[in-house]
Formats: sequence, structure tokens, C-alpha cells
Amino acid sequence: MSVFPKKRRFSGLGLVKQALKHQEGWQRMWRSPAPREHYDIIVVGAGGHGLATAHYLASVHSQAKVAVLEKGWLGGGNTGRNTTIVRSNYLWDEAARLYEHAMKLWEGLSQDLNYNVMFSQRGVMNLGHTLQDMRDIQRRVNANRLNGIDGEVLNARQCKQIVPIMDTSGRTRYPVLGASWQPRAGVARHDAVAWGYARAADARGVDIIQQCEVIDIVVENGCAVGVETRQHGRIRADRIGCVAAGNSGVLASMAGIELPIESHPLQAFVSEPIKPILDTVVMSNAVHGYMSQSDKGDLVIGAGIDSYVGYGQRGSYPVIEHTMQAILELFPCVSRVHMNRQWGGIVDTTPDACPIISKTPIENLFFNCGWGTGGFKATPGSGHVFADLLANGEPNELTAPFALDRFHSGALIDEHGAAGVAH
Amino acid sequence: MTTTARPPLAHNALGRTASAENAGLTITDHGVTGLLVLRVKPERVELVKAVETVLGVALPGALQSATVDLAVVRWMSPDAWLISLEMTERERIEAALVQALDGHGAVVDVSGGYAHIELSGPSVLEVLKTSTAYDVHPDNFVPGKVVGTTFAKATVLLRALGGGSCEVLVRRSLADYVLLWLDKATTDVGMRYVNNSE
Amino acid sequence: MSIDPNYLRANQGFRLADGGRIDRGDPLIFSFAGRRLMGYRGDTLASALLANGVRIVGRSFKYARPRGIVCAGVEEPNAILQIGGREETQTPNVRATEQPLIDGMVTRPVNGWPNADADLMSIFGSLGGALMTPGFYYKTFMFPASRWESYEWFIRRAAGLGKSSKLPDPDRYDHMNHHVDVLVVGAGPTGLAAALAASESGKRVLLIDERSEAGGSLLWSGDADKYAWGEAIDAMLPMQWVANAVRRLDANPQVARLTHTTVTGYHDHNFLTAWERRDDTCAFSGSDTVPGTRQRLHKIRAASVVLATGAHERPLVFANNDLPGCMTASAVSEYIRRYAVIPGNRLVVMTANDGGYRAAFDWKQAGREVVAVIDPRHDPDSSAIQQAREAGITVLTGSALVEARGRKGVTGALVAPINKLATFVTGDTRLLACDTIATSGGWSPAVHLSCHTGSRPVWDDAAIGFVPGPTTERRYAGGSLLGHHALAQCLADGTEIGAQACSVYSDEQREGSIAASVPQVQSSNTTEAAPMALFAVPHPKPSSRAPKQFVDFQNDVTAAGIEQSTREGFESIEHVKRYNALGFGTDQGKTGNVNGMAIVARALGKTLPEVGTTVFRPNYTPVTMGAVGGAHVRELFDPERYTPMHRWHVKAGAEFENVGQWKRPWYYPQGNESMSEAIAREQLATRNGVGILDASTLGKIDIRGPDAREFLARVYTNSWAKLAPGRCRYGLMCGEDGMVMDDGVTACLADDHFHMTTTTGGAAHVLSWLELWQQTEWPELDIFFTSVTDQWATISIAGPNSRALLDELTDDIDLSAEAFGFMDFRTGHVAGIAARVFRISFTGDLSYEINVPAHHGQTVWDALFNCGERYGLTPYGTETMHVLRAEKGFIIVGQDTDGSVTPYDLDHGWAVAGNKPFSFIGKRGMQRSDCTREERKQLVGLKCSDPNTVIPEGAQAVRDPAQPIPMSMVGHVTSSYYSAFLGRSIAMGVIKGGLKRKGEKVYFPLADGRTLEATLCDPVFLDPEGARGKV
Amino acid sequence: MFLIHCPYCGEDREEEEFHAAGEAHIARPLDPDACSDEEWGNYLYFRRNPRGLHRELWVHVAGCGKYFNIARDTASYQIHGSYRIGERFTWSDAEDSAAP
Ligand SMILES: Cc1cc2nc3c(=O)[nH]c(=O)nc-3n(C[C@H](O)[C@H](O)[C@H](O)COP(=O)(O)OP(=O)(O)OC[C@H]3O[C@@H](n4cnc5c(N)ncnc54)[C@H](O)[C@@H]3O)c2cc1C
Ligand SMILES: NC(=O)c1ccc[n+]([C@@H]2O[C@H](COP(=O)([O-])OP(=O)(O)OC[C@H]3O[C@@H](n4cnc5c(N)ncnc54)[C@H](O)[C@@H]3O)[C@@H](O)[C@H]2O)c1
Ligand SMILES: Cc1cc2nc3c(=O)[nH]c(=O)nc-3n(C[C@H](O)[C@H](O)[C@H](O)COP(=O)(O)O)c2cc1C
Ligand SMILES: [Zn+2]
Repeated sequence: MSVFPKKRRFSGLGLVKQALKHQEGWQRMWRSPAPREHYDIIVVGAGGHGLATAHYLASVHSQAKVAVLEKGWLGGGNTGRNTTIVRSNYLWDEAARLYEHAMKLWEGLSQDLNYNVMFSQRGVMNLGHTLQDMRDIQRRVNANRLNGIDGEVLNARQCKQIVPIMDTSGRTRYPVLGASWQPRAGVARHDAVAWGYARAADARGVDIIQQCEVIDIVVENGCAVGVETRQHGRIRADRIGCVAAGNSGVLASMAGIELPIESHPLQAFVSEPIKPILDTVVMSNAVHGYMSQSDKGDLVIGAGIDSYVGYGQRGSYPVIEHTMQAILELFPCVSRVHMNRQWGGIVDTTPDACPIISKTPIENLFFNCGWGTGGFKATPGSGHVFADLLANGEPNELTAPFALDRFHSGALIDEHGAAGVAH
Repeated sequence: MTTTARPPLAHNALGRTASAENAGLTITDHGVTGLLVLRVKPERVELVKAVETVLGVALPGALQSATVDLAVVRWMSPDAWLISLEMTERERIEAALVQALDGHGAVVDVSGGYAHIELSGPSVLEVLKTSTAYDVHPDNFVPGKVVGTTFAKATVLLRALGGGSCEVLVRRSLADYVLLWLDKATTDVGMRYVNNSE
Repeated sequence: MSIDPNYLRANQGFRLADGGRIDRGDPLIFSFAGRRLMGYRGDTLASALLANGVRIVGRSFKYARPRGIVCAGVEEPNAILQIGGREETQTPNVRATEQPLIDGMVTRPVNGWPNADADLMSIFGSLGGALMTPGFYYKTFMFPASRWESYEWFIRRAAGLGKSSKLPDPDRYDHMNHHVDVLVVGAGPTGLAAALAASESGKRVLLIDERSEAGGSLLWSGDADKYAWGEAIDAMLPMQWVANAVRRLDANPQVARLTHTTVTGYHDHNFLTAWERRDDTCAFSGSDTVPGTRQRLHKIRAASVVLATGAHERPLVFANNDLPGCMTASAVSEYIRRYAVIPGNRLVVMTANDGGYRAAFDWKQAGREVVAVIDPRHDPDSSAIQQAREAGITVLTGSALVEARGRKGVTGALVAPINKLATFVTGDTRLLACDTIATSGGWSPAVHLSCHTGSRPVWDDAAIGFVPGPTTERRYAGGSLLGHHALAQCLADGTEIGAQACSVYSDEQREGSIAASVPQVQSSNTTEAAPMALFAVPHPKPSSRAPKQFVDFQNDVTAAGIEQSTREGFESIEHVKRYNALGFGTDQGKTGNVNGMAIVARALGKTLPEVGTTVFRPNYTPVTMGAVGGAHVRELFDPERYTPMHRWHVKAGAEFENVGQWKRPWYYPQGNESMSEAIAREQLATRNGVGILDASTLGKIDIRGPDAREFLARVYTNSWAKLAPGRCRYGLMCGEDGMVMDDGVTACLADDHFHMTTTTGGAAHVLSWLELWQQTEWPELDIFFTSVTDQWATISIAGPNSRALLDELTDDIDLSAEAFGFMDFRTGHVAGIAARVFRISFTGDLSYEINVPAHHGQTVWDALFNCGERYGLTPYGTETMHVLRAEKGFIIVGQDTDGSVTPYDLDHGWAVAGNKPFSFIGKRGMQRSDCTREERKQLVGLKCSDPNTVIPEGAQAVRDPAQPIPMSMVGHVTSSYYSAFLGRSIAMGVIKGGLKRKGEKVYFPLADGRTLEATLCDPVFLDPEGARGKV
Repeated sequence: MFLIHCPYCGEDREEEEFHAAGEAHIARPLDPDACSDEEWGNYLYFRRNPRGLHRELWVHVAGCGKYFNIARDTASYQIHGSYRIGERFTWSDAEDSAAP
């Protein structure tokens, strides 16, 4: 059942009709509303996760008085700057369940949103270069399969069949010994995800307020009651959910709390567009780089995080350089291709490389953060479960393990060891 | 029983001992040198004094080196110096230093742990500039100056020598890598390898 | 080549008879799209193509429209070519306007089938053009969901510009580091003046320009000129002045100069990267000579940076403005003056400023017809217009060129009168026949670099453009980059900022007090009319209905598309960028961005500064990936670390394993042995006789000082108070979270002196961990750490014969069990070499670890082999070592642990001294509530019910194999081997509550369909009493 | 890429010679055994993570091997000072009120 009236639904026929009208009849995908004084729920941050949260609050929980406040333009945070890898082959049960939940939502997302997010299940390959890498791969793939998540262990020859341009000769400094392979994994068009969610949430009455920066969280008697914004003053709410990725720590400090998070620059870069040479996503922990090719033809390449805290949306050059060397190690043929643009995001890293989806010591204040270098893939799932937490006030089975208290009890879900680069 | 000490580069992948004509870079391999790491807190003035008496020279300050007949003393860190000397002198000096330190600080023999090479020739500056991000311009990297820095992807101790030459001390296990690096880095100018270890 | 050069020379129908900075004595033959053509040294590929009358150089990305050369510099959006005659040197997307012509060069358009001239895709392009507006993909291809992948296949094949080679790049790239006082970017008049001023200080100056020679825009405007711009600098023709300046700079030893080098990135703290194209001759000419370094990336740290990067001319946006033959006005001048190439015969100029008139003058001077100059300004008064009229050129003021006509190239220009604000057409259109259209909408300062460190550019009304904004870097800007277009001003700017930039050191020299004199300009240009801020030219029809008006040529972004996106709610310029791919191309919108912003502003009723710019990021122009990687590729990607006995292992035929950066012998196959046969042989030889392992890669740290013991007690979990000199102890090191981080044996050499060993992979981390605690938390402890990993060659001999073997080589160590017991340590001589010998064992057998200075390692190793034969001495590698230790239940950190395992989880509670006075690192962490849970995963042995089956490492355990998926997993296998000695498979793993469940069964459902069964057991499979080691 | 002043070497050096080691001045609780799980967890994992002025620990790994502190703006990346372990650093700005 679509929320869009027929006139606003996107379809091939609609495109033809618009073409005949010289494209003059297109309507806004989302409104630009003035904020109300009070909302039932305020979501801070119009990244993919925040917008998805609003969408599911409206569509699953029938919450109407919801606002998403965004300090810049929607989708302009990490959602707009990630390398779009989507996979669910995480090691630990808790994480695997969460990411697989997201994967299932991805599989029908374009239809659900009536917006083609170009989710392309072209497969993701995680390479192993050492014997320990291969043990870890075996362990993870076995766990995935028993968790009902697709996965295979490939040897070097099989890797080469899927990715002919990869150097699997064994002559490289760190030869490719094999890989894990998740066929259902892939990439999606990052901007479209934000736009699709925004359009769908807006259609259900969610107010998406851009250029509205939260500068304080109003806490009365240990209870969050609203936010102070730079552009629109105070907006009150019954519940507040912060989904601000790299800026989560800044929001937390507004409420007087600290989080087990450090915000680091994470960089990526793209080549100029070229004809297709890579049909899947290849990731390597050991040499530290990963690459896919977008539908537009550019090679999309991701780096490791910079080691310092940084809010500049840019990192240091050596990281780019080392990543490039790793890419050339795997794909020596792309050396003459030109690198077009590099950029950075601010990723909210946690000690166990797993997110925080949690209540806080402040009543009615919730956080969904800590997705670090790998939350794009979780966007639908994250929004879905966070909507549930915001609507009910209590965690469900999927979110409970991701509460803040694990950093006190020690029940960390340590994805570092086995997944390494967690994109 | 007599034995031959193997210099670190003896098993290098290139096996290069020949010389290229008109090479831009000459690599002189000094083989196994006596090397001691001396550790002492500079604020322990009496210990520093005692050590200096043994060495016959004041411990050099940050990024400096001091040369005496006996040895070259290189600053490595506020409480660490690397002393090179003749192998034949090593044990004697080591013992004397230990005694001078009187149970504090440390003297550690690392003679086997480093390759000791020297770069000379008309292209040294160019090769250094492709290899390290340290400012090796002669205005800054003046003779006698010692810096710990990166060299390609290895960590080394560089010391500027007179005449534009440069000493490189690199951990033994990385010596072959450094040599391979230099071999490639001199693609345009050529290199010559001189084994000076005996 | 077989074609007659004279024939080709004659074919250069658009080459002027004389002039230009080309060498007519050095003809170069190249090919384009299979045609052989000729140009000269000094030509760019673009100028040579134009000289030969090539108009269509490619097809557009989305609509497959024919495209020609628009610019003469880096801002070129269309002339993006494929270069390379051989597969391994195929180079995609080279800007023809920047690429010097090379003899033998093979070039092709990147799009167009069967060719760019007659591209069949253009049929789709024109049919689909109406559909393929912004957001097209997001609105369609959704049904049925299963079809998306096949739609995508077609989309991907249609996209992309050039193609990558599929073979490894044969060329070499490297890096060069620089530290300078002043870096000057741009060697136009501003940059040259700045470099001259800075060079007078004696400071280190580096001057970089992307062009093949210095001069900047003087290259196309600075030679003799009888019209308005007959300028002279210090009484020299401008290009003479340039040559003179270059001579002076090159004579100064403190000044370095790079040409053909683009500063591509400006990073924090004045760190810049510059990309030098050195030698493409070999790669592109097809010659077989060994190439030198093809490209070099310079990494520059500058005390101050002078940006004199000039400006890019903006083409105007009008209907069909992408037809081949439409160019920027300055490009027309540059082709005529610099390359002696005339791009056509009949020119119409449309310019909103006086500068655009130059194209008309140059064209006329070249003897071709100027049809008209169209000027949107109403009654402007300037010397340029006067002189144009005097020269007999038709000037139509208050008018606009609203539409270009033609199919594969310009054949006419539609001109109409417009209102004063240039917002609508006020009268009838008129068609002027022409084949070339030159436009100038003004100049966009090249602010890119100034923005890379996060500084945002600011709008400057006078400049009609964005200029560099405030920054925290020591950065200076001048000349055209500030919108200063008068040559005299540029020279003054340059002189001033050059002096300022080098005076930042000395306070007394502040504020440009260096007395560099400003070069003086003599000019005949008297009156100038104010330029008009015109971006998109009005059309009689609204842009949604007019023929396409292109903004970003490379991505086929149109004015109508931008307007549509604002209608759809994409109001932020960043949204417009992403929805349209505006500025996404390889030119990063150098010509299109500001026009696009202006159209957004018009559509939203905002001002241009309100709309703002998108973020400029590196690279200024795209850089080859090879140059970024530099020489750190292939065998130099990461250092290989070798042990002192490395060459011996190679000779012995060892297979190597990468452990960290180390190369470790993995096993030593003999003859045709398989891996498992080799390992079985090595195992049995070791257990039954004696095996030898090169353990030199173990991390080794010398620890010395009165507080050494106290320190060890704090960083290890166990107790060190009573370890006597001459004794060794195993220790576990944990993080503050209580999780096992490393392990190793530490020997007490003296009361205040210890020799610590760490895992191979953990060595560096452990040393910095120790330093961290000592330096930051406990500076009062009197203790020093020195890495001695490289100092000691470590040779482990293990097996019942090891004592007898060692005995042959030592006179001064009493090896008897009583004198030299298990976990003892002795110094003495082995093979005449002073050695530290540890009697420790990672195999469970009698075993010695011999440490000798690395330079004697091979000697001792050889000596052992000299007398080893009769004991059956056999070298073994890491794989056998793993099996031997697993038989004894010894763990390997990183394999049997993964960062979530406490000592108790390993059943190593014996190695935790909970009662030490100091709360050692990790103690509190391992007591957290979750870490003391009963059902934690704990390390146990696993016996597969089938002794011949080795459970795969990484297999996941379940208690009930019949349960449906998702199954509830209880742990996994960490180590698993076939033990030839025990004649069965053995394994270890971590299993929930495993320590209390020994004897129970678990199951391993495998990917291949098998389910294995195993019994939990003690992990010590061999000699649980430990008798073998204590003989 | 940062240019970092090492207070021990007394020179500005390239970032590649250093490693960042997190927020500075996080003191180990004097009596860990007396800490609650919550206090211990806070010490282990919870950080200020400010956007703005930040004191942090770096180590000059490729140089002198010493740990030291830098005072840096995490938004502009400007480094305001480098200082040795045990030394104190104060910004002239009053903005730093949140600092320990
Ligand atoms: C270079 C890079 C590569 C990556 N690659 C991958 C990958 O391949 N696969 C993957 O799964 N993940 C990847 N990630 C991670 C992924 O991008 C993020 O985890 C995910 O996008 C986070 O989404 P979000 O919606 O939570 O955050 P964001 O998209 O960052 O949204 C947070 C929003 O909050 C807003 N905000 C912040 N503070 C305030 C305030 N005070 N008031 C109002 N609004 C505020 C921000 O402006 C922002 O729009 C990558 C990240 C980066 C940077
Ligand atoms: N209206 C007009 O007629 C008009 C307009 C613009 C400029 N001009 C003339 O142009 C000149 C401006 O002088 P200027 O020195 O400021 O600019 P310029 O354009 O002459 O020189 C800038 C130089 O910097 C180089 N450059 C730019 N970015 C670079 C990078 N990232 N790396 C390496 N090199 C880079 C360019 O290739 C160019 O050579 C004056 O002579 C002025 O009269 C005239
Ligand atoms: C998957 C992906 C592909 C991209 N491809 C391109 C590209 O082809 N051209 C381009 O200019 N930028 C590309 N970008 C980068 C964006 O231009 C931009 O740098 C990024 O979204 C960060 O925003 P910012 O640079 O405005 O801060 C891409 C970004 C992503 C996430
Ligand atoms: Zn230092």
C-alpha cells in the first residue's frame, strides 16, 4: 500500500507524461515546513538513519507528530559520503541479526519507498592474505551460514574468476589466499537512500527541517524535554532520538553525558569514470583498501580511519597514499587511471566496532550512533529498530545487546577481530 | 673456534657487489659495527658525568652527535644515545659504562641489530628526498645532525656527514628492504655498492 | 610511418602560416580515431587536432551529443581522450588541452559507436533526452524488482568515459619531498612577480606551474599586440619579461622551479602535493626503450604558500552551446597566438566584458572573418569597443547570442536584443552565419586549492566570482585569483605577497618590507567598461522548452535540469550538485559550477552568495593512481623483514609465511613432498630426534633498572617478585579490559635486568605499550626498555636429542638436568659465540632456545647442522611448530584468542596472581560482571569422533545439530591439526561453559554438508604430566 | 597532513613519524579494585570527544620514541601547542572551560 497518491507515484509512464509537459509538472519531494512548537518525537540528524527512523515511526508505528532536525542539508553527513557497501556477514550473533534485518529491508526498499535506491546485489568479497585471515574468514562464514546468512569461502582461483583484474598470482607482497563471499551483498546509491526516505517520511507527515542545528538539549529534572536550535529556537518534544553519527559526542555533551565514542575522519576517493572493469565489491583488511565501481563508472575506494579525533570532514594525506598502494597491490592495472576526488566523513567509532542503540541516563533521550565506518549498510535496519525503541521506550530483542550498559558490564560485541575493516 | 660475523646485507636479495659506472649514489656498507645503546636520565647529573668520563666527551643534546677518537655518540632520545665504536672496544666500554651507571640506566649491546651504511655521491640529496620526509636540505641537515625518521617505510637513524654524505642506521631485518628501495630509487641515476665491512 | 609527411603537413588546414610557440622544424605524427595526423613539438593534442580541422572529439555522456574542444587549459570539459597504442599503456581520460603532443601517439575518443562522428547512441540520446532528466534513475527501473540487475547491466555499459588497461602498468612512479620557505603556485605574472620578490630574501622558494612553460595567461596575451592590450612590462614585451624572470629565478640556487607540474592538493599545515608529468614519451610513442620515472608526486611542506593560480574563463550558457565550434574567448586567442591554430573561419563573439574582444582582434589579425561581437551591455564605453569598431568589426550591444545552430558543429548564431538586466529577450532574433562562437561570461578565480583545508570561498561583487576566504594557514593570494585582471595589479599583488610570504620568520621584516620593486606596465588600454554579471543567456522560450542549454558539459547538466531539481525541492546547492552530477566530472565543474549556482539563484530568487559554492576537494585535476602510490608498489609495497638465517631458508627450499612484515619459514618441503607430508616428517623428526626452528622473529625487549621487577608485576598478570636470576617465567599480558593481549617468556638476567620475549606480530605494540605506561603513568619507576629483536638471532632446538646436540657445541654451559633445569637460563658460548640459552619449550619436549648476536646467527645455525646429522637434526617451520604446541595445549595469542578472551577463559588462572599488591593491568577489567559469567566461551580441547578427520579451523560448534537455522552456536574451533605423532586429529576451541563440560559432545555443521562430532576434553593431548620436557 | 612539534626533538616533524594515542590526561583510578563496573567502564571507554579544543596524547614513534601531548582544535585541525608529559598547557581562550 503506497502512501503516495497516484499522481505523485514514480513510474515509467509518469516520466513520459512529465516529458510531454517539458518537466514542468514535477512536485517537491519533500516540503520545507516551519517547525511546530512541540513534537511527539524529535529525531536529530537527517542522515539515512535519522530519515529511516522517521519513516518507520510514521509507517510502522503510526507516529504522526515527528520532526527530523538537520543542521545542514539532508543526507549531507556520512550518508552522503560513504562507499555504499552493504553486507550482513558479521561475525557475532547480535551483529549478524541486526545487519541481516537491514539486508532484508534493503531487498524490498526501492519498492517500499517508490524510489529506486539502486540496490545492486553484486556480491562482496573480503580477501584473506594470511593464514590467520583465512581462519577468521572460515569462522565468520561458518557462523553466517548457521545464522542463515549467505556466505562462501573462496580460494584464490575462485576469486580470480569473479574479479579477473585482481592480481592473484602469488607474487604480490601479500598474496591473495582466498576470500569470504556474500552474493547477496552489494552497493546502493547513497544519496537516493536519503532522498527516498525523506520523500516517503514527508509524505506521511513527518516534518523534515533542514538548516536547523540543535545547539542544546533541554533537560529538566533528569528528563529531556526539547531541544534548542540555532535557527528556530526551542522546540519541545516528548522523546528525542539523536542519530547524528560523528556528531553524537557533541550532542551527548549538550545533555551533560559522555559516550564511549571517538569521532575520527574516514576518507574515501573516486577515480574518474571508466568503462566497467569491476563487477563486485572487493575488500581487504590486510593490505587495507577496498574498491567497487559505481554505475557511473568511477572506482569508489575507501581508506582506513585517521588515528586522531577530527571533525573536519577531511583526514591526512598518508592515509590516502597507503590506501592507493593497497589498491595497486591488488589491481596493478588501474595505475594509469586517474584519481578524481577525495573527501572525508566523521565516523563515530566505538571500542567494539558495534553501534549503540540505547536509552541514556537522561530520561526520554535516546541515541542511535556508533555505526562508525560501517553503518550505511544498516540504514534501513537501524531506522527500523530505532523507531521501535523511540515508539516503545524500551529495547526489543534486536536492540537490547546494543545498549550503553555493555561498556560497563563488559559485554562487548567485539567485531574488530574478525571483520577488521567494518565497512 | 673462529667465526665470521655476517654483515646484515650479506644475504640481500640483490646480491649486489658490482659497481655501476658514474653512479649517482654510492652505498658503502660498513658491515658489523660495535653499537651500544646508552640509557640514562639526563637529570641524573652524576651518572651523566661518570658516563662522559668513560666516553671522553659530553653527551650530545637533541639531534646532535659527538665524535671522539673512540666513538661516535648519537642522540636518539632525551635519555638514549647510540654509540658506535670498534668491535674490539665494545666489551671494554660496555663494562665501563655499566660501572659508571652504578645500577641505574642501561647499556645494551645492539651491534648485531643494525645495518650501518653510508650514502655518498652526487645524487644523495635527491635520493634522500625521495626516501624521507625529513628536511634534508643542507641548510637544515647540517653535518653531525642525527634524526630518527622514516625512510621509505622503514624507521632509521640518519646522520649528516660532511660533503653531502649521509649515514643510515637501520634495523638489521629491514636492511635488505632499504637496499632494494635504494636500488629502485636510483633507477634514473644509477647506484654502486661498496662492501666495506672488513 | 609510411605516410608522406608533406601530405600530412598540407592537411593542417587550420594552421596559420607563422607565429605560435611551436617548433615547425620538429613535426610529430600521431593518430586520432585511426586517422594519421601531424602536429609540431610545442603543440598540445588539442591544438594539433584543431590544426587538422578535427571538430568532434567525443560524444556526450548522457545524450551522446557531438562535442568539440571548448578550452585551451585544464578547465576543458569535453576533450577527454583515450591514449595509448598498447594494452598496458592504455590511459583513459586525458585532457587533450594539457597533453603535449608526442610522436607516435595513438589517441581515440572515449565514447561513440561506431565512432564519435556518427554515434548511434545519439539516437537514443535525442529520443531519451526528454526522459533522462535529473532523477531519472530514481524514478524508474523499479518494477519488477528482480529486473533491476539487468537494467543496471546496460546502464553500466553505457556509462564511463575511457577504459582502463587490464594489464599491470609497466611504468615507474615516485615521490619527492620538499621543505620550502615559500611555495608559489602558478607562474603567470602574479606568481613570477611573487617568486622574484621572495627569492630576494635568500629563502628557499619553489615555483610550480602546471603548464609546459612559465607565463600563465601571458602565453596567450603577452606577445606583440597592436590592439588595446599592447602592453609592456619594464619596457619588455610581456613574454620577454617572462623569459627574463625565469632566467633570474633559475640562476638563484635557493629557487627551484617545476613545470608541467600541477599542485593537486592543499592539505593541513601547508602541506601540498604536486603532480609532475615527466616522461610519457616511451609510454605513448610505442618505443621499447626502458622508461625512466614517468610521473612524480612532490610532497611539499611550505612555511608559507603563495597562490597565484589565476582564473578560468566561464563560457556562457545558451541554447545548443555545446555544439562543436563553441569555445571560450580566451581559448580562441590561445590557439591562435600560442599554437598558430585558427579554430574556424567565421567567428561570432559573445562577451560580457572587454576581455572577450581579444578573441575578435586575434581572429581578425589572423586574417579570418569576424562576423560580429555580441555584447549584452547597453552602451558600454571602452577602448576595446572603440577599437573594434575602428577595425571594422560589427559590435552589437544590448544583445545576446541566444542559440547556436548546427548539427555536428556550429553553422550559425541566433542573436536577439535583450533588456538591461539580461533577463529576457526584447525583440526578434536574427541568424548570423558562422562556424565558431567564442564566449566570455567572465572569469572564475581558481580558488580550488585555497578551499581544500576547509576554508570557504567568499563572493566578491567586483570580481564577479568567488575568491579565497579566510584561513588559518600562512597563505597569500593575488592576481586573477582575487579577480584582479589588470596586469599591473597582478604584478603589484605578486610582488607584495611574495615579499610578505618570506618575511614571516623575522619580525622586523613583516608586512612586505623587502624592497622588491614592482614591475611596471606600459599599456595603451585607457578606458574599460565594467563587466556584466551574466551567466545564463535568456532565450525567447523558457529553458524547459528551449533547446538544451548546457551548464556542465561533461555530465550533460542543463539549465532546465537544474531548474527542475529546484522545483523538486533540491534547494541546497549540494543537493543540486548531487541530483544533477553538477561538477562531478573530471573537470570538477571548472567551467560549469558558477553558472550552475547562478541558475539555482535565479530559480530560487536568491543571490549567488546566498546559494554559495559546493566544497572544493583535492584533486585540482585528476592524478594517476600510480603517482599517488609512488614507488611503494609490488615488492616495495611493504618491507619484508628477514631473519639472519633467511638466505639459508631460501636455499633449503622453505615455503614462507607472512607474519606481520616478517617472512618466516612455514615448512620445508623436500622433493615432491606435499605440505602435509612435509609437516608430518618435520613433526616426527622433532619428537623423535631433534628439530630446529628459526625463532628470531620473536619480539625481544631488554628491560633494565631497579624497578624492573615492579614494572613486570604491573604489566603481566602473574607474579615476578621471586623470579631468581637465571630463571625464566611465562607471562600473560592483558589490556585494561582484562583481555589477553600478548604472551611470552621473560628471563631474569640479574635482579634489575630482564630479557622479555613477545609474539612476533605483537612486538612493536608491546614495546609501545610498556613505554606508554612507563612514560605517562609511572614515570617515577627507574627502568629502561630497549628493543633487541634485531640484535638476537634465536634458534630453537627441540626434541629428545637436543641436549646431546647442544652439548657438542658448548664447553662452558653445564647442560645436565640438575645444573640447567627446565625454565632455567644460562649464558655461555655456543659454537664459540657468546650466547644466552633458555631451557624453555614450546613443544613439550626437551628444548633449548639459543640466542646469539644476529651477525653470528648463521654461524651457529651452520655449526648445529655440522654436527646435527647424527641426531637427525631437521629444520621445521611455523606450521610444525603450531602442531607441536597444540599437542601440548599451548595457546597462540591471536589464533586461540581474539580480543574477547580473559586468562580465565583460557583456563590460565594459574598465570594470574590476584593477590599482588598493585592492581595489575587487566585485573579490574577481567572482574567486570560480564567477564565472570559462568557460560563464557572457554578454551578446551576437542577430539573429533573420527580420529582421521581434522575439524576445519573456524568451524562453529552447536549442541544440537538438528535444530533449524538460525542455529544457536556455542563456540568455534581455533586450532586444529592432524598429529602424526599421536596418530589422530587434535583441536582446540572456545566453547560456552567448556571448562565445566569436558566429556560432553558438540557438533560442527560444515558448509560442505558434513556434520562432525567432537568431545570436549583437556587441551593437553600429549604428556599431560610434562615428563618429556623435564628430562 | 599535520606538522607536529615534538617537544623532545625540538623540531616540527611530519605526521607520518607519529601515532595518535587518544585523549590525554586520563588518569588511571588510584584504586582500581575499589571501582564500580560503571566507574571502570567510564575510565576504559567514555571520552570527551570534543568538537574544538582537545588535549591529546601522541608518540613520536619514528623519532625519539617519546609520548607527549598536543593541544589541538579538532574542528580546524590547528595545533596550539605541544608539551611534555607532566607539563600543563592552557589555552589563552577561556573557551576551554570543559577541560579537566
Ligand atoms: C568515507 C566513508 C566510507 C564509508 N563506507 C561505508 C560503507 O562502505 N558501508 C557502510 O555500511 N558504511 C560506510 N560508512 C559509514 C556510514 O556512512 C555511516 O555509518 C552512516 O552513513 C551513518 O548514517 P547516519 O544517518 O547515522 O549519519 P549521517 O548521515 O552522518 O547523518 C547524521 C546527520 O546528523 C546531522 N547533525 C549532526 N549534528 C547535528 C545537530 N547538532 N543538529 C542537527 N543535525 C545534526 C548531520 O548534519 C548529519 O546530516 C562510511 C563512512 C565514511 C565517512
Ligand atoms: N579579462 C581579462 O582579459 C583577463 C582575465 C583574466 C586574466 N587576465 C590576465 O591574466 C593574468 C593574470 O595573472 P595571474 O598570474 O594571476 O594568473 P595566470 O592565469 O596568468 O597564471 C596562473 C598560472 O597558474 C597556473 N596554475 C593554476 N592552478 C595551478 C595548480 N593547481 N598547479 C600548478 N599551476 C597552476 C596556471 O596554469 C597559470 O599558468 C594577467 O596578465 C591578466 O591581465 C586577463
Ligand atoms: C559513492 C560515491 C561516489 C562519488 N563519486 C563522485 C564522482 O564521480 N565525482 C565527484 O566529483 N565526486 C564524487 N563523490 C564525492 C562527492 O563529490 C563528495 O565529495 C562527497 O559526497 C563528500 O561531500 P563534500 O566533498 O561536499 O564534503 C562521490 C561520493 C560517493 C560517496
Ligand atoms: Zn621526538
